[in-house]
Formats: sequence, structure tokens, C-alpha cells
Amino acid sequence: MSGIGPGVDRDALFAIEQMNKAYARCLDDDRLEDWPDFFLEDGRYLIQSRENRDAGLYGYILYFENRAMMRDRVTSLRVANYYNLHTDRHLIANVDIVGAADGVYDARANYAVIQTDAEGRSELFSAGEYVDRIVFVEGAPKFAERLVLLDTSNIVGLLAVPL
Amino acid sequence: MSGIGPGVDRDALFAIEQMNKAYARCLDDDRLEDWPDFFLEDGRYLIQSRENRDAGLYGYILYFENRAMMRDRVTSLRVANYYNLHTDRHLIANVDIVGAADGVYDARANYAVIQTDAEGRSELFSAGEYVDRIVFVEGAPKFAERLVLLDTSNIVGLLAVPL
Amino acid sequence: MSGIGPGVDRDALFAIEQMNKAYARCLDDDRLEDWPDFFLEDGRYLIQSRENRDAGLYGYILYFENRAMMRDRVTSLRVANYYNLHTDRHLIANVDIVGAADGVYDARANYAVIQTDAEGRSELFSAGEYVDRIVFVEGAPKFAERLVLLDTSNIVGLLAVPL
Amino acid sequence: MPAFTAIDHAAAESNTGGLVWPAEGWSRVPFELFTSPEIHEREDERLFRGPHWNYLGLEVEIPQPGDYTTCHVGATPVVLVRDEGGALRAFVNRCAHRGAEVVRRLRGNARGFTCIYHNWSYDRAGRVVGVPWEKGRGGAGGYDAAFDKAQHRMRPLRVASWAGVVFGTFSSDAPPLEDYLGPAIRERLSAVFARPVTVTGYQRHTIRANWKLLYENSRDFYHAPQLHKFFGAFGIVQPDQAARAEMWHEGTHCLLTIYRNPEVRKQRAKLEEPRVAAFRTALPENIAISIVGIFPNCLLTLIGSAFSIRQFRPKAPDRFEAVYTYFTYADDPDCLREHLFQNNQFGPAGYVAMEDAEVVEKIQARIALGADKGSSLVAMDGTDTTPERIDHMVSEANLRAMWKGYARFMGFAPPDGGPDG
Amino acid sequence: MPAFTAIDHAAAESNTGGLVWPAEGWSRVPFELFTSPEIHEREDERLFRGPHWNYLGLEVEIPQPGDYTTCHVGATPVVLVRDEGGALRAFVNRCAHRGAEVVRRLRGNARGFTCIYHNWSYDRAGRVVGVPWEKGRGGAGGYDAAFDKAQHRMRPLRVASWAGVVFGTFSSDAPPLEDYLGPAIRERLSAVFARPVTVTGYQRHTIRANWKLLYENSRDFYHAPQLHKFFGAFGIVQPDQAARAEMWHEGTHCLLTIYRNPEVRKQRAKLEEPRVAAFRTALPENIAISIVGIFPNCLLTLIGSAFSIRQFRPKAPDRFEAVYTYFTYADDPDCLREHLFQNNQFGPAGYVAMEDAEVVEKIQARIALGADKGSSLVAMDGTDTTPERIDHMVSEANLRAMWKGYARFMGFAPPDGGPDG
Amino acid sequence: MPAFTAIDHAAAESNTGGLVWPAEGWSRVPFELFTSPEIHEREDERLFRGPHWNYLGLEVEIPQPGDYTTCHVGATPVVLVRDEGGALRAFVNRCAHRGAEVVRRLRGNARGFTCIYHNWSYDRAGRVVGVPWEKGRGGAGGYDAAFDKAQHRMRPLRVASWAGVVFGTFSSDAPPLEDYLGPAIRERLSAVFARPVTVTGYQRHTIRANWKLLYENSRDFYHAPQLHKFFGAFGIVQPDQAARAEMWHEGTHCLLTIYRNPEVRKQRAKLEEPRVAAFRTALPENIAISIVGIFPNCLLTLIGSAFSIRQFRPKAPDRFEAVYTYFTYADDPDCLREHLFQNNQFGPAGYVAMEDAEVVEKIQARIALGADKGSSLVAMDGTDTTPERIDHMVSEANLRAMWKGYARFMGFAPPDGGPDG
Ligand code: FES
Ligand code: FES
Ligand code: FES
Ligand SMILES: [Fe+3]
Ligand SMILES: [Fe+3]
Ligand SMILES: [Fe+3]
Repeated sequence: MSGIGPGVDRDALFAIEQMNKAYARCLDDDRLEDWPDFFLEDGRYLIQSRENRDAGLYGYILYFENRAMMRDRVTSLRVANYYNLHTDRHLIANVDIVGAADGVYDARANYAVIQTDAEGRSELFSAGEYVDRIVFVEGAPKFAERLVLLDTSNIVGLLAVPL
Repeated sequence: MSGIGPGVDRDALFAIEQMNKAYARCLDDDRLEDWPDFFLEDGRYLIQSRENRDAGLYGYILYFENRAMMRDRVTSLRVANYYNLHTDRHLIANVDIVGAADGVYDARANYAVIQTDAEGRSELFSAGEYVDRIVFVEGAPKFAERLVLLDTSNIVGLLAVPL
Repeated sequence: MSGIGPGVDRDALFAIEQMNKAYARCLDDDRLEDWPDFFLEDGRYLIQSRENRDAGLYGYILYFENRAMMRDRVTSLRVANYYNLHTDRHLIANVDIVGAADGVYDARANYAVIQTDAEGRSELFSAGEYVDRIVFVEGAPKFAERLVLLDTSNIVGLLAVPL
Repeated sequence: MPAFTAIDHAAAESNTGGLVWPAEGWSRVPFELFTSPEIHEREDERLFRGPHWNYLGLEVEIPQPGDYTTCHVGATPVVLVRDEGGALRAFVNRCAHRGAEVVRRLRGNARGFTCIYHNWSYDRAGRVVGVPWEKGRGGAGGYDAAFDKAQHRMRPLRVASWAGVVFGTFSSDAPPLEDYLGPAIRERLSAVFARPVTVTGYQRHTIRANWKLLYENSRDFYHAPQLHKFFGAFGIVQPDQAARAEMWHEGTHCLLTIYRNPEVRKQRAKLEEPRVAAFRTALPENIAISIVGIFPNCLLTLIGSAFSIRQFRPKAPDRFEAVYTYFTYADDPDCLREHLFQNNQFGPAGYVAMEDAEVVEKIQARIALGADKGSSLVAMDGTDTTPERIDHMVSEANLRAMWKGYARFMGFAPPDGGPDG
Repeated sequence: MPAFTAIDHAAAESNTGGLVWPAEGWSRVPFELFTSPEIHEREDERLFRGPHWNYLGLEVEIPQPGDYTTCHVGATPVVLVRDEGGALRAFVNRCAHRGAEVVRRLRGNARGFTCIYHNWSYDRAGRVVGVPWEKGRGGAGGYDAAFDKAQHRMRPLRVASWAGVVFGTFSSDAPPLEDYLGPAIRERLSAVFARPVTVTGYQRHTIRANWKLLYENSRDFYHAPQLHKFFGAFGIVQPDQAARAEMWHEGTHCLLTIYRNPEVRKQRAKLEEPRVAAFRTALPENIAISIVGIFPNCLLTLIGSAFSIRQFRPKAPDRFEAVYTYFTYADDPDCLREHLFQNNQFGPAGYVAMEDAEVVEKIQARIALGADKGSSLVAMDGTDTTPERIDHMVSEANLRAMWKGYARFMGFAPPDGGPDG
Repeated sequence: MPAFTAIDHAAAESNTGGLVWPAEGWSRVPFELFTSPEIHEREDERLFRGPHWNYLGLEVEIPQPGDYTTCHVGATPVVLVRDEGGALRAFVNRCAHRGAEVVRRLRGNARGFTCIYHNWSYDRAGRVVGVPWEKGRGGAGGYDAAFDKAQHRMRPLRVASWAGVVFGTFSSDAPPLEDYLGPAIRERLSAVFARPVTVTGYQRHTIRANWKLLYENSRDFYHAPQLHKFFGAFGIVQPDQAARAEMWHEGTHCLLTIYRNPEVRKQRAKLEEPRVAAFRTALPENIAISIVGIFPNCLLTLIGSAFSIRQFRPKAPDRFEAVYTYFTYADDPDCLREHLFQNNQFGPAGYVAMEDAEVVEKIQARIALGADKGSSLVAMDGTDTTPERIDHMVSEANLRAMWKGYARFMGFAPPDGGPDG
């Protein structure tokens, strides 16, 4: 039952919980330009469906190997892409550290994103898990990798902004 | 990335998280009579859609300037109004302090309310954000203002009990 | 407003929150064999609808009086029962201690379980409340009783794996 | 006759509902029966609002005058009440004025009922007793002389009860309840309810399949050992040496009975907690299991000390709700205790029940658009459709009998030239 | 005439839409009107796209050239724009090329509009002004000589405005707006909008019921004191001593007026915060409350200092959206302040409004499948259907008038032999 | 001929499905095609279950005997299996007994299949090989002599494969697959699959629009530079100097080819990470981009090193699922690496793909109720509908050709008097 008992580093867990809150606010506020800052310069952001992960396949919906690719994504969404006008609302729960070694923390969290269209109708858009590798830089946690593992492998409509 | 790092007052945050838990229990348990006690006597409770907020319009669905108005609401729901028999379930996530000055804390949280009808069918009823101004009175946090900022600006059915 | 103020045992609350996270991971990861370990040997696991609870009726959907019955459940799901292929995702919020006496903690939490079918379509499957009696064994919290109080008393499809 | 010609899909069809049964006969069941909106509407009219008795509740749920409970007969919301004199009353939960829901709670006790919309008030029989502004107000308006509130009421149902099980019908053509139930089911109900029972809870279950798939499943001997592996997996000896199915009402009712196996002294289950499957049965006549399907909306399940009665509520061609009332004997504390354990076998989470929901939902998901006019095969134990009774489990004849009766009640044309045509 | 014969359910029916009104006459309203998909489609064609004026918005929402706002007329998405010359324009928000949505934001200001799919561009009147590759590219392709982009535009609506309230119609047969509104509503609008107003917000409301149930409810005197207990519970004297209903457009419009009660000096509410129900009305002519239903899609509510105008958007037989625009007087700070308090009475959460949504949803839930061809009873104050005016509240005559007019506009056969046939 | 007359909406219509094409001809496409439930059902019968070949999967997905994968052909669930002898088999995933789902997992390897309901067992060809209680049990019941299990099987499809791409059809009237694909598509498939490929993943995509809107979009040259601004915004030179569209199967197939621009030595994208749009193409014949639409359910996309093949699964008139299989060359590690980067362009989140989903969903949302019998305009590059080949991008002729062929296959009456009538 990993994550229970005195073993867990409560300060690190607190910082990681706070980072997840800030991450959710960043996306829900549509401050996409701040989003890459949650990652290391060579941090990875991956979206993969559980179906592909369980089958041992890549099948990444988005595959970003570094922060530059994340900045490109934001630029493209701002200047190039047309996508559905909407508001996202992140519910991130069960944030926990499930492993730690050499200053690298393995963390997991469950998420649900509720999406609301321009006329104010809300629907569950995506549910799944964040599987993270986190390191601390000057006391602040950064993602070495955030893998968004989709339960909702069947995307309804389109997926423009990061999860 | 407000809310991260040593800056945050962990005791205040803990107290505010606890208040949100109690707030959710109060409403989910239908103990409406206790609900005004989470506010200062001149505390404000406002429900506004993101659509109106972004357009710089009032458009409050409910506008309560003081606890007396909240008590009136509860009285009316108990003795005067007919509304749908239902159970609410609050999921409050990402509770965080985003600013503090002169003992007044600016806090935010994401919420989703799942509503269940008399025959046990559950649906997402409302999703959005709590935007709060909180002060501590004898060590206990109270709302100077709770603004319920609706993503779900399109209300399905009716909205009788507070969110 | 139980659960607020200095009264609450923050270490116990932290341990209980951590247990809930581990509980959610255990079920969402389909590690059902670990699930009984969250309970005392004579711990009880009950699923009951709010409708029956409010009417003073038993009406348990599942009634397990001890860990042996939970092990039987897991064995049966593994070797005997056919049920819908799916992934569960637990969102557990508002975990709090609402009472404590003689080393027994009364705890409550709100939950929502999002279920995703084999083709990646996600839906809200169940929402409700965990009403727990918890004791600490060698510093680790265990359920003396976990009552899953369903808002969603109208089960859609079937309920095979524990909530 | 309705006072106006409604837009009616059925009208476009012949009197046979546009459906002619497959030529192969009653051993074929068109998937269209499970997917057609027209058939769904026709069932509401011909079955649930037709000359059949629908289960409404148990008398023990409403012992006192004013006690009421609500349910649905097909698509129609119905209230069951006990009146001042102790008589059972049932009426449509729809205001005689402008159609609002009058009874808002699932169950309770009331002197009478008042509609929230304009506060028309009703007695316990659903008769109008009060109309605000009836005679006008301040000398103005109100109803004219032609209006007689005594002429208005929420539409009543005929109500009858046997052994404490309450049924209702919208039709004056339905036969007396005793004849409708038939001798075998009458006797079984009398025997089971000879002792006082207590309701232990309710369970709502939404199944994303046509209601008939589960109604058929409930009498299907064939699937029991094949689909439900729980007993086998835990080495639980099934007391199935003697089994019987007795049909009635054109084959649409079915009384299944499985007797105890005297050789089985005690259960040798590999369960860590054997009480879940213990078979100290509380049933009379050495009955181990009995499942009673009373067409069209009732299913009574009796096993060990865990009893339940279900009301089927079709919501769409591909969705219905089953509402369970769990009960056991009130005069035996052991029964109460046992049924807590045994109930783990039944309902949406039950060890020997969850598969039924799974399989009918998966059938429904595989027959979209009527599945290219295909049909299911119900050909075990010949093609006979007219047994009144089967004394073994190795047969689908009771299913064929059900489909033949169903087709007659629905007014579908019989197979042309096929067997049993 | 459409260029092709579409698959049309209505076509299968007679010219009367297959519906003949109940013989009892206009005091009966078939529940089928609230559940039939065919009638839902027919309403879109005959009412919302027919010879009637639909509310589109307020002029104050689009004061500047290029200001636009979007809405729906029945099922059709519509854009309302103010053009260069200050004229009001409206067109269907559907590209003339391949039908994509052209205007993507709910409201804003634009020089013109460009469709994202192939970048056809439009002026503020919805006329095509630019077509990429029109003359080909690299000497290849493009449109041929027969193509004249001036012949293409997003389908325009006729637009007219009265007192700043803007209406549109798809039909050239609709009468002039002034005649359509009639003298009483014209005067009321002129009086109310004689002072400048400011929009204070919008509210979207989805109601799981047929739109006509709420449109009927809005003119229903009968339910006010019976359903809405807020005023009574807090001892708020309702200023209802003088009330009036004035009908127009075959009875489908209704102007309700309730005048102030001079005896009520000040409110003696038991509210801790009486400002919520304060009745210092900002309305002219000593009007306390006025509710104006303008068929088919508009509902104007005027109470105290809290005003709103609603657009009805049917989405399905059993679901519609009502979009509120809240406004009050711009030249009086007290009004702005008061309306913040008073608005707590209205909208989906309103003290005297939430019950309307609740009751119509519960009616809809109780009349599935047309409720066995039943009907609601609208028989208070006789069976007269032709009043132009009623001077008291104790009547349903204004409802009967509405249903008679509705049936005529829908082309339904009148009751045969019944009263008012 | 079905064994019984089903309730069939289509039956109510003429043989032309009740739809006559707009008189203006094939340059008009009625919105009704995207909203009508009757047309949706008719497509399932005439297209997906008719004399056409439907894409089922890639051989590389099921290399070993017993390997299987599941999919849908229109509304029908289908299993594709490789049998003992290495032959490809396909059958409907619906039990021959009572219709339960037999194959429960999306893909896997199996010796045979057993239905959970009554445990009928099947071989890899879907033939019944085992029937519990076939000969009765304890001397009772079982199937009679007339029952021959060899006569029962899950309904098989004809299966054929070209270059490792597997297709199936329910119809014996479908031409040989080679003729169905035609020479151009055959050659392209042979060239592309001349090297071994590896599947890198799957993607499910639900689009709330009619499937034909996206199928049309996939051959629409016109929208590429107008809707997809990604290339332009980042100064990525599009290799589009030479483009070609080749039609087949009455114009319903379309092979799009865009050749590399030799002048473009290297990409000068303003992307911080240019690998996303790098065009070191792995395709033969100097092809930069190729999009192959194989009517009715297949779409093959080949760009750079990122390949995908999509199966369209209509679920309702206004909703379909597209299931992608991503693949690239197995014999080149660079391809594998490149395609991870390039895939960011495609799928539901793709830089040059997300807009397609957005625009078709927004069209669908704007044509409710058939959009008043309106139609889209497909008139670029004249009104010709019979090109077998177009050598430039500035045309909608390939769309007109598709609609003309579609109308023929659906049995719709051609435009009366219009061009290409
Ligand atoms: S609808 Fe019941 S009183 Fe009017
Ligand atoms: S659909 Fe608007 S430009 Fe083509
Ligand atoms: S349905 Fe498959 S074995 Fe009976
Ligand atoms: Fe069963
Ligand atoms: Fe009202
Ligand atoms: Fe595209």
C-alpha cells in the first residue's frame, strides 16, 4: 500500500499537491503560455490511451519531448488552429508520491476534466491518470515527465488544449 | 505559479481546506440552516456565470449581500418553495490560497456538483470555481465573500439549494 | 462545523487521506487482491443506497461482515463471474475526520467513480459518500467499517468490483 | 376511443403491427422485437395498458390507511394507496387539471393529495375534492355551472390482491385476478405468503437492454449452469435434481420450481464464508428455488431466505428499469440474518445475477438497427409451444410458449406455414 | 418550394398534421402536443420559420456598426448585426458554401465575417464578398462563368424593431410588425422603453419540458398564488387588486398587467432583508407587474426594477432552452441597485420562478408516449376562447384563446361538433 | 429476403428512398442526407451491408493462427480472425443461438470462441462446434433430430486482402476486390506496403457529425490551405506543386496524391522543434502526401513517415466513430522515431487535423431538422461529375463525383432536368 505511513515525504508531497493545483489553474484560466514552465527544459509531456499502454504500443495522441515543443503547441493554438470555444475544469484527486530515488519522485494522481461549451453546457470530457516523474529545482517541483494516461481513449470532438 | 513554494501559509490553507470540507458536508447533508454560519454577518454569497463575468456584466443568479439574505433563502426553501427532490454531492478540488493581505485571504477552488434525483439517477449538475475572500475570526475562517463562478452557465431544471 | 479548527488530529487525518489515495489506486489498478488488506480481519464492507438508509431499511447491495467475505468476492470475480470489461477511476474528495473516541475515528469522504468501457467511452458510474470507522494498527489505519452510501441508488448495468 | 386522432406510428401499420412472425415459427424470435420504437409504443398500449394485470406492490408496504407507494405501469406513473376503509386504491399520478405530478414522494402516508400547480386536492382514491377559485373570486370568474368537480379524478386502475401481492389493470377486459394468475401460481403465492413477511429494502436497476430479454432470461433453465459459474467454481452442490416449469396465460406466465436435493445434507462450499450460499431454505414444500414470472411486469424470486419481487419498467426499446423489493419472513430472526448474507447472490451486484444484466446488455449492443432482420434461435427440446408444464431443465419450450403468447397479445400475424403457425 | 422532395414525416400525414382537436373543444389540450416529434418539426416549419415575428434581441445590445449578437429562431441559428448605416440585419448562421458555422462567438463587433472552412467572406448583411480561388489558381480550376458570388449569401431574415425590441421573420407573408404586435403591446413597449435601458446580464436555462408548457404557464393567472408561496409565506401583500389580460394575434400573444395596490404604502414582509421583494416599481402607469408573451418565442417580464426578456429555443419535444436578457433603467442608479436584489425572485433560482420549471418538467415526465392520448383541462371561466381582454385573474380563457390560435397556425383540424369548433 | 416483414421505415417510402436530388444537380447536396434517420438506416443496408467492400484491418495485426481483432461494419459487430491454415476469416460477433456477444475482447489470440450465455462454442471460422445439452441431460430434453449444429454459425463475411489490407463484404454481388479497388489504388497500396510495416497504436475518435461530412472532407483540396493554418503560420513550405485526384467505383473512392517539391531542400519552419513537420518522406515515388478514401468505410492517410488507416463507424445520423490504426515502416528505425514527432499533426489533437473535426461538428450543429431542406454548394470547377482524374487542387469535381455515385448506390432519384441528371 505505497504512499501510506511515515515513509512518505510530507513536504515533497505538499509541494507536488500545490504544483498540481497551480497546473490546473493555469489550464482552467487559459494561461497556456505559463504551461511549459511546469516542466524541465527537456521535460516530456505525453498523452497516451490506456488501451495503447496496456497493448505495449506508443500510440501517443501528443508526444512532446521538450519544452520547445510545448511552446510550439501554445503558439499554434494561439495563432494557427481553430478549435471549439470552451472552458475546461480540472478535478485532480488522489495526488500521491508512489516512489522516490535519487531526488526523482514518482507521483500519480487521478483527474477528470469537465468541458463546458460556449452556451454553458458542461460534460465530462476526459478522465484518467497523471503518471509523473518530478524533480525539485531550487526547491520548486518540475515535471521531468508528465504522462497523461487516458481512460477516455475515445476522444469526443477534439483535443486542442493540454490536459 | 501562485500557491507554490514556502510562501504559502500552510496552517491557513489547512483551515480553509477543512472549511471547504465542512461546507460540502453541510450542503450535501441538507443542513441548510448551518450554511449561513460559514459567512461573516455582512458576508456576500454570489452566483454568477463565467459568461457574464467575462462580459463585465452582473447577471447574478443569486445575489446575497449579507447573512440575513442567506437565512431568508433557507427559510423560503423550507416553508415556501417547491423544488426537485434531489441529493447533491460536492466534489471540491484544488483548494488553494492565491493571495493574502491584511489578514484577508484570496482563495480559489474547483467544484463539481453531482445531483441525484428521487429515483437514484445521478448527473453532473454544475461545474465551476469558488472564488473566495476569507478572514479568520477567533481562529476560524469565515467567508467575507464566496463567488460561485459557473462554468455551467446553462442551468438545467432549476437551482434551489446553494452551491 | 465538525472537522474545523485545532480540534482535528492532523496526523491521523493525513494518514486517512493517504489510505484513501492508496484505496483508490488499488481499485483503479485492478489490484483487487490487495483490497481486503485495507480492512481489519473482522472489518465490514457495506454498500447501501441512501434511499434505504433514509427509510431505515437494510437493503444492502453488498454485505460483507469480514475480510473472508471480501476475499471470496475477489476470488469469484477472478474465476467465476462474467462482467463488463471496464476501467474505474475514483475521485475521492472532502476526506475528513468527523469524530473520534477510544482510538476509533469516524471519517467521511465524497466519491465519484467514472467508468470507462472497452472502447474508451467514459461515464459517471456512481456518486456518493464513504462513511468509515477507522482504527490504527501499528500506526497504519484500517477500516473497521466502510459503508458506501450510494447517491446513485439506481445502478446502471451491474456492479462487479468494489466501490 | 380517444377524443381525437393522434399522430400514431402504429396507424401507418396493418392491424398486425406490421410484423409477421418468421416462417420457421415460434423457435425464431426477431431481433426487431427488441429494437423497434413502434413495438415499444404498441407494448405500452396492448400489454401495460391492455387487458393484463400489472404488479403494483405488496400489501405489507402499506398497512395503514393513507399509506401509499408509487410505481410505473409501463410508461404510466401510478400511485397505490390504502384508503380509510382499508381498501386498496390505485390511480395515475397525473393531475386531472393540467397533468402535473400530484404525488411527489416515492412513498409515505397522507390524508389526501394536493397538486402543487393550482392546488387541486384529491382524496385517497384520487377523486377531486377541492378546486381553488371554483366559484370564482371577488365575484369574478371561476368555473361555470357545467363544471362538476365530482366528474373529475386521476384515472383509476382496477386493483386486486392475492396473498398480499397487489396488481392493477387499466382494462375492464382483464379477467378476474384469480383466473389471470392460474391455479399453480395462486397456490405458490398462498404458500409463500402464508407467514408474515417484512420488507428489508429496495433496489433500482437500469439495464440498457429491452425488457423482454431479461423477462425471457428469468425462465431460461439453459443458461443457469452455463452462464453463472459461481456455484460450480466454489463446489456448491446445486439442488437441481428435480425441476419444473408451469406455464399460464397463453404461456406468458412461468412458475419455475427447483426442489431441494435430500442428499445434500450440508453445503461443502469452498467459500471462506459459506453463509453466502447456505441453503437452509425457509420455503415451504421443500422448495429450494422458485422463480415466478407474472406477465407482463412482475418477477418474483425465492431462494433460501432471500426473497425479492421485481417490477419491470420499460423506458425505451433498449432500456428498462427493474425495481426490486427485498423481503423475508418477519417471524424468524434467522431468516433476517441469513438473507443479509444470501442477498449477496442477487441484484445488480449478485454472484449469480450480475451476468444476466451483462449478457442482455451485450445482446442489445449487438443488434442495433434490428440486426439486419435476424432472429434468435429457441429450438431446444423440439418446437412445441403448447406445454402447460415441463418437468426437466433441458428445454426452451417454455420460452417458445412465451413468445407465442406475446405475439398473440400484441396482435402480430402468426408464422405463415411454419410449425405452430 | 424546396428543390427536392425530402423524406418528411409530416408528408405521411394529412394537411391537418394528422391531429384533430378533442371534441370537447378548446378546453382540452392533447398531451400529444408536448411529446410528438412530428409536431415538433411542424412547429419549426409553421411557427418559427412561418409567417410570425420572432424576437432576436434588443437594439441596446448592438449600438455600434458591426456589433452583432447570435441566437436561434426555432432550430435555426441566426445572427443579428448592425450594419455600416446603422440598419439592423439578420441572417442564418450557416455558410452559403457548404454550411459551416460562420459566426463563432456569441456576440462581438466585426467588419465582416469569414467562414473558417474555406474562408468565404461576408459583409455585415451576410452577402458573399470574397471567395478564395474564385478565378482559379495557377491557371487551373476555380469557378466557371456561370458562378456569380453576388447570387450567394447567408439566408437573410426580414428584420423590424419596435421601441428597441428587434424581431425577425423568414416569411414574406408576416404582417407588418406593428400590426403583428397590436396596439396594446405596442403601447406597453413604447412606455417601458421610453427611458434608456442597460443590459445587466444573460441567463441560459434548459428545461426538460415542451416549450409550450412554459409559454402557457406565463399567462396562467391561476397558478400564481397557488404554486408560488413565497409572497404568502413572508406576508408580502401582492399588488393584485387590479389585473388584466389582453390578447392579440389570434389569442397567441398575451399582455398581462397587474396594477399597484394604492393601499399598500410599504411592504411589511417578514423577510429579514425586505429589499428582495421591495415594490418601489420603476414602471410607468402605476404598473406593478407586467408579463408580455409575444408568440412564438418571446416573453417579456417586468417587475419592480427587474426586467427580463426571454427567447424560447425548442430543442426537442421534451426540451427547450430559455435565454434571458436582464435589463433595467440606465438613467437611475437606484434601479440598478434594486434590481440586484429583486432578481433573486426570477430566473432558474428565483423565489417566485423556480416552481415553474419544476412543475413543467414534472408534467413532461408524466406524459410519456402521449399519456395514452389524454389531455389537460382548461375550463375555468367557461369555454369561451375569443376574449380580446379579461379584467380579472380568475380565468383560463386566455389559455383557451392561445390554444385555438396555435391550432389554427399549425393547421390542425378544429374540434368536430365541440364548442368553439 | 428476410423471413418476416419487419417494421421498416424505408418501406413507407418509394424505391428511391423518398429522396429526389435537387434540380440544380450534383453541385447541390441536401442537408437532409446528414440528418435523416431513414437515410442512416438505408445506408447500413445498402452501403455497409450492401455490395461494397468494407475495411476490416491489416494482416500485420493478426500474423499468427488464432490472432483476431474486432471492428464494426456499419452498425454490425465483426470479428476478423486468422485460422489454422493462415486464411483470413470474418464473421458477425453475434451468437447463432440467442444473439449474445461471443468475442468479448478487442483483440487477442484464441483456439476458438465460446459464448458466455449458454456456452455454445465456435471454431475460428465462426462455425458452431459445441452445444451444451445438445443430446439432452439425464435422458431428458436436448435438441431433436431436426437440429444439425453444422447448419449454424455466426454469419460469415466474404474476406479478401490486397497488399495486406483486409476487406470484407456481406454481399455476394460485390465485385472481386481487385476490380473494386481499381488499378490506381491497387498500385498505391502495393507500393506503400512493399516494405514491412508495424502498428504503433490505435486511436478512437467520436465525432458528433454525419460520417459523410468527414468522408467528403478527406478529399476536399479546397479547405486544406484555408482551414489548416498550421503550415502557413510556421512558414512551412507545403509540397503541393503537383497534386492529383483519381476516382473509382462511381467516383466514391478517391486517391489523392501530392508530390514533393524538389525545390524544398530542407524545411525552414519557424517551429522551435521542426521535427514535427519534417518532410523526409518514407513514401515511394517521391510522394509527400497521399490520402486514399475507399468507399464506404476506409480512409488511408500517408504523410512523411506517419501513416494511419481509419475505419468509419456510423452510430447515428449525427454521430460516428473513426478508429485509427497508426503504423509505419518496421525496417527503418528513423521512421519509427520520426513518426512519433509527425503524429502530433494528426488525429483528434493534430495540428492539421483538429479543425476537420471542429468544422464538421459545427456544420452538423447548424443543420438541425434538415436545415429547412437547404443544401450545400459544390460548384467549384464547373459542374462536371465524371472525371476519372483531376490534376490540380482547385476543384470540387471529385466531391460531385462522390455524391453522384453515393446517390446511385443509395437508389436516390437523379436530379430531374438538372445537369448530369
Ligand atoms: S395541474 Fe394540478 S392543479 Fe392544475
Ligand atoms: S463552408 Fe464556409 S467557406 Fe466552405
Ligand atoms: S446466446 Fe450464445 S450460447 Fe446462447
Ligand atoms: Fe440468470
Ligand atoms: Fe409562475
Ligand atoms: Fe483537413
